[in-house]
Amino acid sequence: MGLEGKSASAGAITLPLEKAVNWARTGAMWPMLFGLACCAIEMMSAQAADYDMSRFGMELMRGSPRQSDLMIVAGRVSRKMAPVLRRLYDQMPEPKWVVSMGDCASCSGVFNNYALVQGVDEVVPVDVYVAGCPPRPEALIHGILRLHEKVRQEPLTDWI
Amino acid sequence: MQVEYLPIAVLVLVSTLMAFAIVGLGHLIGPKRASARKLEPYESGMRPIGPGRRQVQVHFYLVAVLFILFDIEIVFLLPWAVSLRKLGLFGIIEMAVFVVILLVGYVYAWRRGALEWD
Amino acid sequence: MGILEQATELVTREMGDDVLDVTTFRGETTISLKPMAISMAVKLLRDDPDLNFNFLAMLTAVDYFPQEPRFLVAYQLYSLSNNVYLGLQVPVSGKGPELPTIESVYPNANWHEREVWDMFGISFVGHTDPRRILMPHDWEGHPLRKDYPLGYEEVQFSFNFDEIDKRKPYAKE
Amino acid sequence: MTAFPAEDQIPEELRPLLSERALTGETIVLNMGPQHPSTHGVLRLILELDGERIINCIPDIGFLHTGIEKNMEAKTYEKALVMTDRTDYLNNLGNNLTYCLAIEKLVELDVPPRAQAIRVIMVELQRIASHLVWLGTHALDLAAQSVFLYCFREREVILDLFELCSGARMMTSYIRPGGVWRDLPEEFEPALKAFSKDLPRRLDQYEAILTKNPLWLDRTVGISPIDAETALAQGLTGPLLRAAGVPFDLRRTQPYSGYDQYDFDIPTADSGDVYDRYIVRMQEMRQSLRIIDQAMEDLPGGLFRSDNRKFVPPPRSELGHSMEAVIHHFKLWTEGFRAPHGSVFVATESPRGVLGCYLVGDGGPYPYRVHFRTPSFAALQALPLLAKGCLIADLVAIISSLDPVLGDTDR
Repeated sequence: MGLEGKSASAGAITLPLEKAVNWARTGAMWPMLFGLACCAIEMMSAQAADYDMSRFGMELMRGSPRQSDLMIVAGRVSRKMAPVLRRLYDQMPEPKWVVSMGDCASCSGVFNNYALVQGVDEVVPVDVYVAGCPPRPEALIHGILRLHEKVRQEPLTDWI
Repeated sequence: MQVEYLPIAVLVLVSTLMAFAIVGLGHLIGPKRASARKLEPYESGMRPIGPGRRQVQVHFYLVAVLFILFDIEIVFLLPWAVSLRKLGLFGIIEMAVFVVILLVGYVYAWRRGALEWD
Repeated sequence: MGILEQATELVTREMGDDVLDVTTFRGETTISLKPMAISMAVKLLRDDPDLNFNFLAMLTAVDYFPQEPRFLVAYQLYSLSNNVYLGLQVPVSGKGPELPTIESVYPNANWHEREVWDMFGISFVGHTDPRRILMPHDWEGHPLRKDYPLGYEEVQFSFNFDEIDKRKPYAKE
Repeated sequence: MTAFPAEDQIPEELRPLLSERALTGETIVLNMGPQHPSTHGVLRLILELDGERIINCIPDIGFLHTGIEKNMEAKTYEKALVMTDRTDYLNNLGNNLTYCLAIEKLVELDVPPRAQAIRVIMVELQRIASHLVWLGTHALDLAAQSVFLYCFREREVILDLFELCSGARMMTSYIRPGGVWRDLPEEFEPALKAFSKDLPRRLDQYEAILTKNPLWLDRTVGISPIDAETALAQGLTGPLLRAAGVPFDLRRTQPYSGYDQYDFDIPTADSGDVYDRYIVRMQEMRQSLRIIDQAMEDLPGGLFRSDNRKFVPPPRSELGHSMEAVIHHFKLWTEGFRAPHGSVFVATESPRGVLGCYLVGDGGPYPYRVHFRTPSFAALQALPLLAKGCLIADLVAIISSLDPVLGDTDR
């Protein structure tokens, strides 16, 4: 019956360390204040009272990359902004994830021209793409919940 | 009388243990992937201009000292406020004297323009 | 409209042969001038007491690529007291496009001229800060020229997804 | 003096702009860069600081340059409309209106009165929504956290109204050449009446919180005052110019889209500092509400979009039984209508100032050149003048009082 069974009957719930750590990480994933364009306004609406992203642990939009775990690329990334985006991503502490919010971040959407990076995955590795131009606040929150599911399945190996 | 202090001792012990545990565990178990770009000083996303350590205006020091001064004053107010009923009139007069002394210092700093910025 | 006639009459009288022609289209009067005459004309229009064109509404350029005077720098002046717009146009040749700056007359022309330099490559003589404004400072080429490619990237559909995916520079960790 | 390590030297092109004290290291040169809580988007300011005092402030824009004007040259007139939503993403309908007015002036297409009234309602709603975002972030920057949540609660009501008639919250593209995309649904009128009855009470709440709040007054009164001449010379327009005392509002001086039928007054102030800009914008929201009420009362009947089939595609219902409709439909949606040779300049009053659209047609279906004269571009250009000599904390108040939208600046 394995260890869990015996200790469960003794009233103690055992949990693999991996699940516990991953669950703890999805608890308070602070996004970095990284609003670029129109999606930033929708991100603000998602943060405000009506849609309230703080219900899922996204309480604070941290200003500096040092204190944030999640980078929501909200808006179009221009060629001039790409090195800045990469430097900010590098300066974030280790368990970090990237949500590419909106069509402009995911594949530069309507603007297929010289000025934009065609999709932010050329600059930073992206975990979740949220479609929409701009995506509704519910869509952003849905994207973040999918990210939480993905974080829960992350293997322990590449962590230590 | 010592029994009174046992809860405080336990509180201090547990809090220091907790603090060291949290920081220590994070330091021991947490992954450390320091890269040159990560350790570069953060300057809102751009390459920092000039070195990090630099001569800073003396006025920052002055404001900091003033803050510490009046912060300590508040720290003394706390235990006084808690045991005010026992101290009675004596306590009020004593604290009044203490506050007035600091008030003189405050007015002096104010008149000399330490609070104005330049 | 007395003001517009007055303005055009003043400019033609003062500038003489520098005025190429005066056109009205959809109720808008536009005076086209020789490149070197622009700063003088603009000073005239602003300092004249009863014309008083004290607001530079717009300054931009248009690239008529195959035609010879390739660029056309367009200005829109607005007079607050008379509530009237006046357009100025300056054809500029394609080789070594150059124009005197009007920053001394209208301070807000500074950035507009920097943008025209950045986007079209038309340099403004006497500009205080001739840097690029919108593009990264080490960018070659001037994007809004007609011979500058749009930078179109082929759209990934299902049939051509794989070979485009190989060429796409994804960011590793 | 501390020696500068080689690679961290001040970049070459900035040296002439800074004072020589910066080169000797006496004053600090600092990036208030693209990613900063109080720059309202990706604006980078290179600050030269003497302690907290700002000696020099050099704005560096272009971090959101999307090449919209180049992209619009590759699309037909109607399809390029989608791009205008995204330049000033707080004033989507205002951009649509400016671009459509320019097209209508170029091809001489007249707009039925009902469409003009609907356009006025939508643009004024957009102005209130844009001012609410400004007020929310302006108060948030000056530490009034709750006002941010209140303002976005009101804005959600307006976004629901937009969604009601155009299907999208922000990027509506509801105003099309010749009129509007669809007629107003029946639920729109009661919803708008409820909103316009409820908003004044909310605005009084905000004013109760802020207008006489000593903290607010200390942070905003007397910060970066600007007089009318220098404001005009710097190209400042809209609330920034009206705060300096010049009642210049294009809806009054050059009425477009039927604005002359409604009476509303132009709020102005005198000293042009951050507090006066706040007062002017708060009054403007009330005036916009007055316009909406008047426009909603006598909303004329009739067509919501011009029926000149040369430029306006026919509704789907007509396709069933008329051959010309099918031909017009096919021609307009594949190739688009052609505009004559010539250039046109149309300016409207956006929440930030004069928004001009310079449209050049070359006889073909694609716009030959589109240029937007945007108010945020001029506002940020005046920032060094406004910010010289004040503290960093004041700079935060000045930036948010200019209400810059970087999509508007960089296009």
